[in-house]
Amino acid sequence: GGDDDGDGSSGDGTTLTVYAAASLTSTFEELAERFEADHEGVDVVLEFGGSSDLVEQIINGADADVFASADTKNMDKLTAEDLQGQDPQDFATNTLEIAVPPGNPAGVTSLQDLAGDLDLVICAPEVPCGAATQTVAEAASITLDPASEEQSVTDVLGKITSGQGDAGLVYVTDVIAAGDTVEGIEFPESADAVNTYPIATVKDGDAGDLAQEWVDLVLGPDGQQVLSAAGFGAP
Amino acid sequence: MPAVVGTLFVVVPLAALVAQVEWSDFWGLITSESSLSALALSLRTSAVSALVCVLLGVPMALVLARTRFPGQAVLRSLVLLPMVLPPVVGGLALLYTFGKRGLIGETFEVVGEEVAFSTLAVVMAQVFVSMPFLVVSLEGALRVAGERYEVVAASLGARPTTVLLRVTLPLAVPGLISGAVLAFARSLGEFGATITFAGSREGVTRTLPLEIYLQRFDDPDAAIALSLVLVVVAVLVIGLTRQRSGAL
Amino acid sequence: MPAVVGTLFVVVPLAALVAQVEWSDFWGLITSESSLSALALSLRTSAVSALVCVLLGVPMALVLARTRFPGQAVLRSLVLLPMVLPPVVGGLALLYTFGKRGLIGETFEVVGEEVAFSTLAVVMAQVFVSMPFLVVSLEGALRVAGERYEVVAASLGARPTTVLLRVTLPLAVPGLISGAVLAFARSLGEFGATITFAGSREGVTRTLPLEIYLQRFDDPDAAIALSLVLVVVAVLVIGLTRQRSGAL
Amino acid sequence: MSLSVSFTVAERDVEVSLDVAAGETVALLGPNGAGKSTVLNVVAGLLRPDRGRVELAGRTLTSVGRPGRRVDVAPHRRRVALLAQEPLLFPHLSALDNVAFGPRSAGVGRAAARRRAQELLDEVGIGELGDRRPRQVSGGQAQRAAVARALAADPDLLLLDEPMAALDIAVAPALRQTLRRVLAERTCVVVTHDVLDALLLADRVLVLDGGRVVEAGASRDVLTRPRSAFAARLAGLNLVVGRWRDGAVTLDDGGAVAGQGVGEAPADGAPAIAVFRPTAVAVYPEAPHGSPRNVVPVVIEQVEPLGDLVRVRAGDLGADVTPQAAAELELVPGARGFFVVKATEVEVYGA
Amino acid sequence: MSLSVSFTVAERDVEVSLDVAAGETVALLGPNGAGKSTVLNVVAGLLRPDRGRVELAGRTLTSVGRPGRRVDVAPHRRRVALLAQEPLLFPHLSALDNVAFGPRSAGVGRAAARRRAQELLDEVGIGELGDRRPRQVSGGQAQRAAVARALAADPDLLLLDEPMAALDIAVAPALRQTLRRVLAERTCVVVTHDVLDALLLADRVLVLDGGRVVEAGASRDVLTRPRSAFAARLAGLNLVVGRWRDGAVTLDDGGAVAGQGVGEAPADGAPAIAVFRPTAVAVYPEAPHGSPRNVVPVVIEQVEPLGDLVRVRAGDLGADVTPQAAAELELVPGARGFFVVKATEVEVYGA
Ligand SMILES: Nc1ncnc2c1ncn2[C@@H]1O[C@H](COP(=O)(O)OP(=O)(O)OP(=O)(O)O)[C@@H](O)[C@H]1O
Ligand SMILES: Nc1ncnc2c1ncn2[C@@H]1O[C@H](COP(=O)(O)OP(=O)(O)OP(=O)(O)O)[C@@H](O)[C@H]1O
Ligand SMILES: [Mg+2]
Ligand SMILES: [Mg+2]
Repeated sequence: GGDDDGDGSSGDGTTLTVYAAASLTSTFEELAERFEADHEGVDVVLEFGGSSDLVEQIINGADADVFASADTKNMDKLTAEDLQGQDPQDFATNTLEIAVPPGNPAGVTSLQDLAGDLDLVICAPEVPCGAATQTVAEAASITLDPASEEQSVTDVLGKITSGQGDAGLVYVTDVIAAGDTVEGIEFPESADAVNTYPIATVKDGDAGDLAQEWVDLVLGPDGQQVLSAAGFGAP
Repeated sequence: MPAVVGTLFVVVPLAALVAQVEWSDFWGLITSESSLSALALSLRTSAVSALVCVLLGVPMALVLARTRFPGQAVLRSLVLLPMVLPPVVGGLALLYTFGKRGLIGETFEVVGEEVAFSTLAVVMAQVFVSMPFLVVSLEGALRVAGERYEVVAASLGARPTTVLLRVTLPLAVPGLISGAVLAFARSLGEFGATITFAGSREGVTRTLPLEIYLQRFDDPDAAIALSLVLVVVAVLVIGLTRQRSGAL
Repeated sequence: MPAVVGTLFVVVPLAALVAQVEWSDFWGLITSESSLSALALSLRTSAVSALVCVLLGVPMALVLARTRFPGQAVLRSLVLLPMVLPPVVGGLALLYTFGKRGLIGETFEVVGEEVAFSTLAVVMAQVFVSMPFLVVSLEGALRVAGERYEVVAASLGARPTTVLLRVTLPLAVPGLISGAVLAFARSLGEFGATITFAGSREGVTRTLPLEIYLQRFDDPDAAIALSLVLVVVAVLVIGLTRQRSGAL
Repeated sequence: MSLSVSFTVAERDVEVSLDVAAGETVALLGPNGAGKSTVLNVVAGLLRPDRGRVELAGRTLTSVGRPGRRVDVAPHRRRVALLAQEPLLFPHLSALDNVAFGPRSAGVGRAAARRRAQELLDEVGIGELGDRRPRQVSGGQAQRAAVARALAADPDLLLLDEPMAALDIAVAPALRQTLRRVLAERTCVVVTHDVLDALLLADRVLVLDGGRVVEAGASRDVLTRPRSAFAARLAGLNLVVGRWRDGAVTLDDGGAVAGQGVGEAPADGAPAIAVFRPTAVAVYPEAPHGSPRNVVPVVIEQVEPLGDLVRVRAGDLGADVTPQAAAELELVPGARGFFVVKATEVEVYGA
Repeated sequence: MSLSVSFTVAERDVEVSLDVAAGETVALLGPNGAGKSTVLNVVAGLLRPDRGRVELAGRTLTSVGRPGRRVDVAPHRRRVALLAQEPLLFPHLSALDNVAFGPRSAGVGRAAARRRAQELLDEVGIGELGDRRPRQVSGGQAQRAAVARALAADPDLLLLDEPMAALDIAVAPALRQTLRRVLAERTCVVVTHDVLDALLLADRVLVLDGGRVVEAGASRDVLTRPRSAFAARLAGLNLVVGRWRDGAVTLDDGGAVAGQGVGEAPADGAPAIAVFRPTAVAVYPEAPHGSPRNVVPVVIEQVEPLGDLVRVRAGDLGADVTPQAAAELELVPGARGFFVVKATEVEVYGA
């Protein structure tokens, strides 16, 4: 095995390990810089991934101090194992948006257009964004005939940026993060499926109070400002 | 001793996997409609992929093993690359090539339209990642078999095609079979390139590994049960082929 | 002809990948701190994994190729399984074994604490998926080399260890080298089992494929640039080994 | 189908020139490591010489390190069949199918090819082993099957590397006869350690030693009057050519040499050749009366030392005697005497 | 180190029993496919018989299909060295290291093992090829290296399958002498197609045919008075044992047989053996005066047909003559005459 300095040093309290949903990548990276600036000598280690992967890893012993999930379901898995330090708190919301390749080749303008003859890419119902997709489709009483049901937002986005799919349903924040590689189209029905992001410290984390300070930062004005700049809604 | 350690290192995790299964639900889980359709799709596409690998890979292995030309070493490395490339990147490469906006997909629109989100795309992804296995395995067998018998055959007046069909290939059959089995097995387990290039739609592109991956979020028991199905299928294929051919 | 089709099918997507690179940013992308640390980690862990595969795999291949016992066919299938198992499932299996709540991790708490999500875990994941490559390749070479020379050596009065060290292994060297290269290459490209079992922490467990995966849609240029680095490293390793040994 | 070869393989220190006329059979003799297999491998295209040229029936098969275009025809395009020093039977085919391989490749129908193959297997004495796989037959049986396979093919040039190796002494004479018949109209180069093979199969003999041709010429000349040390060691045979009548090879001048027929006896009146070693020839000043059938009056022409012995020459015949005998009998050129050889020491072959 | 073998291999229709005393060398003769290699493979443990038993120096190596525990000792634990029909030199070691392999395995130091190996390579005449790889030497050279390697090892039992195959005729006599010296104190089974090998290397001869032992006995008996058809075809030699004096093998009774020494000449007065074929022996009613050095007065004891010929026996000696000669000279039991044989036809070996 290699050197284990990375996780070994977490014992000295100068490292804060944050497990966060992949959609939080850019915002948490920015917040980590502020946090490190405010806490001399503290090193914030961010680990991004699918919320279910992350919670699985924490349950199996990963050294996380904070867990920020993209849905309540995976946070519930953490609490079901009684691994939370403080009870989870919601810190952001996210809503769906239609993503189309630049130039919108299929001419999509509304949710109803997605029922037409085009290559639609959505998340599978088994994953959070897919569940949300189902909700809005039911609310709009349309039947979607997707070309592909992906396992993550990233995969949906990938199909759109590459032009393989004509339209997809992803989160607002994803469209913003993707820059000009996709175009976003808002639709009113998105309000029917608001996704809530909870955050919690992890029991027996090595970082002590730092973990709670991170949660406070995210919930505080600075955190909320960064999040809303990335497209997240308030909790 | 190290053999035991090595074996345990592989076998114990598999046992741990088995230990996780809720046997009471097992049958229900693996016979659900989506599971069966994923299994069927996986078997079908893997079989086709293995076949395509044989059709395309045999000539490639022959060229690599039996001819010499400048740049051959480079070509060999290139052909083997999909083995080391993370499958997701392989899927990206396919997307850039055969996707709607890809090199070929854009030029020949029909190709792009036809391939996207189709079972064909699944097969292409599987072939891309599996081909090197067949080529390596067969090229090795061809090198080992050597050219001695081919030279004998040729000097007995056999035309190259006769030599190929009656001497080269029969002698390389063990390598060919084990290569085909490896290719089939690799296709069966293929995930990254498929999800990236072909997407995931039940009955069309959602193979068993994709189904497993998907179920993982929702129903880990189902995921594990399906993994076991995959394991059993693979063991059967490998075992049966070995038995029948003594190869691999 | 089919050889050309086959080759093109592999080479064109690779070319398409290269075509996607923004050469102006290329150097910057691949020399960023995170890229370099991922590359270094990948090379280090893959080298260690290949070594471990050799140490554990050689005895396994010997046992499979040179002994006969009931259940050997089953054992062989089991050893080859990680090759067909979707790597993510492999990672899960490892987690169920060596994780904090795993079979072994729970019993020996130290193990559970130390292993998961460390660089050691990366190596374990890589060894798990790469071992079959070494075993298959070496077992094939051992079978092909046959026992004839070993019998001669034994009848000249050589003890089994002498036979092993002076006859069996030297004769199987090409198979051993190509097996080690395959294992190294497979370790280099390993993604699914690593992310599941070892997580993804920069400098500790985030190998190049994980970095690529992470970057793939956020920053596709960086992902492709890194893929190219991976490809070049792999080509170099495969090419150099072939040249030096004539093996593979 | 004439063959012309001239090449150098520096690594092995072999430098040989050799011509074989169409339909001719040439024997390569020489000690181990002389370069015999090297010659065959170069001609078959399995070994590329450092420089040299191989031409068969006007086609250039190899041309390396010489002015003009570099040529190196692939082995399978040479129409040259090589029976190598190892049998190399195709392991996945039965013995019969191994032998039938050549005819099948030449487009002969399945049934006809197998019939031909069966004939040849019978001829080399393993007709009943046709359906065995190569690893199910003994060393000598495999060698015979390999010979049959080479004979069944119909190449422009046949190269045989020790075709009689590993054969038991009971079958060797019969196989030699078979080869003899088959090679009669073929262009062929045969490597052998047996002087009888050279004599009976080959029109001409080339003796190699240390990678060089040390002697070449018609088989009879080389074998009856060897000049190279190696050839002298194995040859120096007496040959008498005539017609087979009443158990003897009869000369036109009425002389006759009684002997033992080898293989199929020649028909009465058919051309035949009698072979016997000079060491088997006794020299008597007076015609003795004893069991030996052959007593030939001679005038001694030449007496020369040959190693420990003395060779006494008269006409085409030679007798090797000890120096003591030569001294005692005053065997000097011009002396008269009788060459006596037992019929049991004379082998007779159809010519 | 005595060997006792008795087994059946049904698939090959081989059923053989064979005992070799400690220090004894036994030659296996027989046509191709007789089962000679099968015997060696069973003894070496490479082939499992359907039933049978192999015991070496009291250890049971194989016991199958018999009452008691089933035994099948692995080949490498048998302390039996097999020189197979193919040389099988280790391809990754030089010729020298191939030969040094046995001594090294027996714990001999590197330098000493290499010295011993070099000696043996010199002995088989390829001392200068020590640093070549096996694929860089010729067929005959490889065979010699394989022989040297088998001799360098120090097994309880040595099995040699056609050790003289592929050797040129110039080297064969010298190698035969070497083998002879080395095998003198060893327990050994040697397969050969050459009657001289059997005579000079072996104490006893076993003739196999069709998978059965058809004749067995002391080498001299089998070779001078063969009873099986196969042995008769290749043997029937005359042997005279005495001491080497003045270029002749001298008997105690004062008689002497002049001959040509083969290999190293025996020392003056040392035991020697003279060998010559009955076909080389002429029969005269009166002592003739001619070049032949050996003229032995005999009383004919037996006259028997032998194929086309007639064998005339007198004491230990035999002469093969044509029926015509026998009739003409009235060779009948009781008749007096002279056996005449040229010294050039008599080979003399140190005994
Ligand atoms: N691959 C090689 N590299 C270098 N030298 C070689 C190689 N193969 C053979 N030689 C040498 O070349 C010479 C000629 O070998 P060749 O095989 O032609 O002999 P040969 O006449 O066929 O002998 P034999 O009667 O033993 O078969 C020998 O001295 C041999 O050692
Ligand atoms: N694997 C096998 N399966 C069946 N029969 C075999 C097998 N190998 C050899 N035989 C047969 O067994 C008999 C004995 O073979 P063996 O090799 O012992 O002969 P040998 O006396 O060594 O002959 P040679 O002089 O040709 O080497 C032969 O008739 C042969 O065809
Ligand atoms: Mg040779
Ligand atoms: Mg044999």
